[in-house]
Amino acid sequence: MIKAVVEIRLKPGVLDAQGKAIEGVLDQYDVEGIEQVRVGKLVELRFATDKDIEAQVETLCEKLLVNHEMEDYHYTIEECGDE
Amino acid sequence: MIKAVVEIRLKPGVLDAQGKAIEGVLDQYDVEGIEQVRVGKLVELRFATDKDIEAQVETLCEKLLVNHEMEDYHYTIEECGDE
Amino acid sequence: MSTTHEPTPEMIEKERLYVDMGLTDEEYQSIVTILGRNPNYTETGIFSVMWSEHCSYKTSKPLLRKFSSEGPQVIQGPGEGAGIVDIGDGQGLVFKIESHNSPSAIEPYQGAATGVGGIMRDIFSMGAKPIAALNSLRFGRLDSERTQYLFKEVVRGIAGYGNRLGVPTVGGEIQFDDCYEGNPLVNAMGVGLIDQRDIQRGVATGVGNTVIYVGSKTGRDGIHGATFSSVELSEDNAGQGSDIQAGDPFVEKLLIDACLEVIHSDALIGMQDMGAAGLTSSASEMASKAGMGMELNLDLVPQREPGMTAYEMMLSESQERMLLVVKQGREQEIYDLFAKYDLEAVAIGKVTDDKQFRLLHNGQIVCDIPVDPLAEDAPVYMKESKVPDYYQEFQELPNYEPKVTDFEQTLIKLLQQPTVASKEYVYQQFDTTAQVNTVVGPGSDAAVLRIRGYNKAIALTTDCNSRYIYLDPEIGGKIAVAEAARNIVASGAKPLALTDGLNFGSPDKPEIYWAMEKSVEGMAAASVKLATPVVSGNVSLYNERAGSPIFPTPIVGMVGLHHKLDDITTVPFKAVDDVILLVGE
Amino acid sequence: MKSAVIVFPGSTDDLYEITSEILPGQVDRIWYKDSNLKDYDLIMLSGGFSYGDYLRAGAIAARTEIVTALKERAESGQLVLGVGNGFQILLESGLLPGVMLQNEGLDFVCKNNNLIVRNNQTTFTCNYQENEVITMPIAHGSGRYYCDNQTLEQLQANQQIVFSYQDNPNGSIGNIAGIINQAGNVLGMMPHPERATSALLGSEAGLKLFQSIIEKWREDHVNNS
Ligand SMILES: Nc1ncnc2c1ncn2[C@@H]1O[C@H](COP(=O)(O)OP(=O)(O)O)[C@@H](O)[C@H]1O
Repeated sequence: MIKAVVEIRLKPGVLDAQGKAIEGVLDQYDVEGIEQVRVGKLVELRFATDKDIEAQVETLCEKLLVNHEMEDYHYTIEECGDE
Repeated sequence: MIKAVVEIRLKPGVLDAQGKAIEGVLDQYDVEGIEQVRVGKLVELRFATDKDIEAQVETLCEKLLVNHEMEDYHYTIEECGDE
Repeated sequence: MSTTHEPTPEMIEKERLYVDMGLTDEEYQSIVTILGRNPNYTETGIFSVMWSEHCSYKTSKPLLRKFSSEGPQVIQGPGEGAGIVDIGDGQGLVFKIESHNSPSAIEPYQGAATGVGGIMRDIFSMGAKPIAALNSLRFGRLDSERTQYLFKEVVRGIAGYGNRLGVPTVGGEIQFDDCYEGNPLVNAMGVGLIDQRDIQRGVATGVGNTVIYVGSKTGRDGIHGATFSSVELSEDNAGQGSDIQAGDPFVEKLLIDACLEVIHSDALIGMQDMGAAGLTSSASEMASKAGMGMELNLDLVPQREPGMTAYEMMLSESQERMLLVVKQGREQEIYDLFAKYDLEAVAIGKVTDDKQFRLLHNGQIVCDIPVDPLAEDAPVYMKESKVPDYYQEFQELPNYEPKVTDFEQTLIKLLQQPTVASKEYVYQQFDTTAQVNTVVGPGSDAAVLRIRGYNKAIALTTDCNSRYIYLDPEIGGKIAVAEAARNIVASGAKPLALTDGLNFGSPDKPEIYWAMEKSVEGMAAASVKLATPVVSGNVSLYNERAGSPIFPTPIVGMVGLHHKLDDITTVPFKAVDDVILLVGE
Repeated sequence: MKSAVIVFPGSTDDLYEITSEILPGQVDRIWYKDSNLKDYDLIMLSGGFSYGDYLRAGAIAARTEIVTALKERAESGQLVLGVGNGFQILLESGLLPGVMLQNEGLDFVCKNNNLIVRNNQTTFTCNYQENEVITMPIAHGSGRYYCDNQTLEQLQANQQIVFSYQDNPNGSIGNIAGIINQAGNVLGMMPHPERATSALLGSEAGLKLFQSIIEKWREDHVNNS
């Protein structure tokens, strides 16, 4: 079975409200030296086929999954078991 | 500079409403053979230090970023430029 | 972009770079006259946003003068962040409508969300507690894919932001029509409740007093938003991308809570939100209104990204930021108050008495402009007005008389029109009962909110049928005001005052200017007749895409008062055998 | 009777303002940075969007110091009521079992909803009839209650499901709208009883919840004196 993992991130200049809120409470945890937190999305697509995977992922990213005004994306395709 | 990328996914049995919604509209796009869509989160932590990175990521995942009743996580640590 | 790569004053003049920023040759020349020299890049940018339609109303001013803002109930007319009317018991209602059309056409979720954020800052920067939000939306036909996307995302954006503020969204209106394809309208109305003694004004008095910056850091968002919203959308400026303004309703909620606390401190002199043209307009307007000058050190401005230039900082439209002027020596109290809400407050400058707007960056003076001409001497244009051909034609047509044979089918067809159909899909996503005062929410004529602790309530509505206005702007303008008033009256309240959101195409086209003129005249006449003065408003021009304008869409937001709770009337039939009367012609 | 409402950054003041009008005695508004929770008869957690609902609804608030203090109070038997976001915080803090997910329909939903009172034997619900159907507004984007089967069975067996939806608006497992802990002193619910306290606004069904608490408190204090 094949799965594609699409990572979707806010473009660098775009305010990430969630990330900022997490940064704001880091000092309550025993961590130091974290300078920046950014929150993105992960979309996992499982295919029942092995044809045109890449083209399909591209289509979906271009047309549905990604807001191109604000987000960049990047994906990987991998074989996976029948989990 | 070091960054950690934490992938957070809903546990297999938990209904993913967002994923289901995407599955529901797939036929409007020129894709076929996608059997399942799952949506997760991607949290990127940028460190200003290179000490105890792993321990800090673990702490944050255990204590804040992940709800263990419904989510699993997985992270990678990588060197990155000063983007 | 760094300072060293900025065009020199000479290049700006020679290559007419000011044109790209929205300034005309004559405007540029009068800047040179004001300064007695060529403006540098930062100064040119500052003039361009302050003299944009959005900030200066240079085209619409002559029309806005036709509105009356007089009335015994008026506490604050146009000129401040929002208007205020008296609702008795020492209380006032603060309200205003504002458009966020071009940002919403590009990024509908954030555009609509930040529209709500912006109007709410206008409300609480006056010292009022935001108690309600309304909206007025226009989209193309719902069968287009793009429209469906815009519609869904705009609604989600309003919900995502408004709900997080704990402010109920209690009403609105939506119209779908071809003319809005590619140029949707998103107008948001904010309503606040104030104790009259708490009214704040955005002024910077007292030489040496400290200018404090509060809220989110400044990023490169929406640079040139104010001028952008005053130029026509064309294909190539429709998706410039990474300067999208994104909102953070969480920070805004904290700002509301903190600002409503800080107004009780006698260390506070003045407060204004950083809206369109951000730091530039808030700072220069506060100084100009007070008859003072201001000096800011931009190195102290909290910045989200490294290497920002003075130009970028001054023109940034990053959201959720406020500017305060505070008595010298009392800064720490103010820092402490905001720290309680986890908000950053920093001193970035001081009030001066030389009436100059002076900015320092990296140890250099990067801007030195006399503040009054900047804030008040924007040019005013009388545009050419011409009756459009279509109007003449329509006038000659006989009145249309619908012939209905099958009433049931006709009724069903009417109800199927997206513009007429139930808007439950929309308002079910809005928190309509937050704050626990909503007597009548969406789904009726006007929304009704009780005023807790008193035997009284208020009614709120937004209305505008832009088809009527297209067909006959003057009568259509009257109809819009009258419809709003009828909605208020139908809820049992007495209409008090209104706010207007004037959305039009390019005023450079005489036919469009004519429609602006006529609809304003119609609205003005009706508002005088109904004793509902205009206390605030907003203008959005150049709503065109590829040369094709929207219908003239002057939106009316109206408020009314129920002198007692018993006066509230609701829509549903109450009992079997009750008599149904039809009143009117 | 002495009550408190804990308010986080982003919480609303609705619960505080309304309960100040209807509960006898003092109601304190406690900003999350002050963690003195000692002698209250009832501690409430407000609705709204603490920390903007970022990361997960209630997640960040649940990990503040005041919630650690709250856990101690709850363990010693103090009454705790979480409404809306307050319920989400109780789940995220582990004071109640289960989690809250995004509504099945993905959108925020605000409307009046019918609830069934499943357990009227609790301190919070003794003024209701068993299986009474009541109307209360809901207003949430993440109100889909979820837990594993074992937990669900336990909740059922122990009568911990206090309110359930008549028409499930969000996809909650078992139509769950509100649950109580095993000891019976911590109640979390998504519907807003404070928004159902006035006939003018459409429902008074929430009043009985507060009256139940008051009555129980009076009983205890009459018996003790
Ligand atoms: N965008 C919106 N936001 C909130 N409520 C809305 C919106 N659009 C319509 N509504 C509500 O739906 C109801 C019907 O709206 P509308 O069709 O404009 O009615 P009317 O013709 O009576 O003015 C009104 O109560 C209105 O407040």
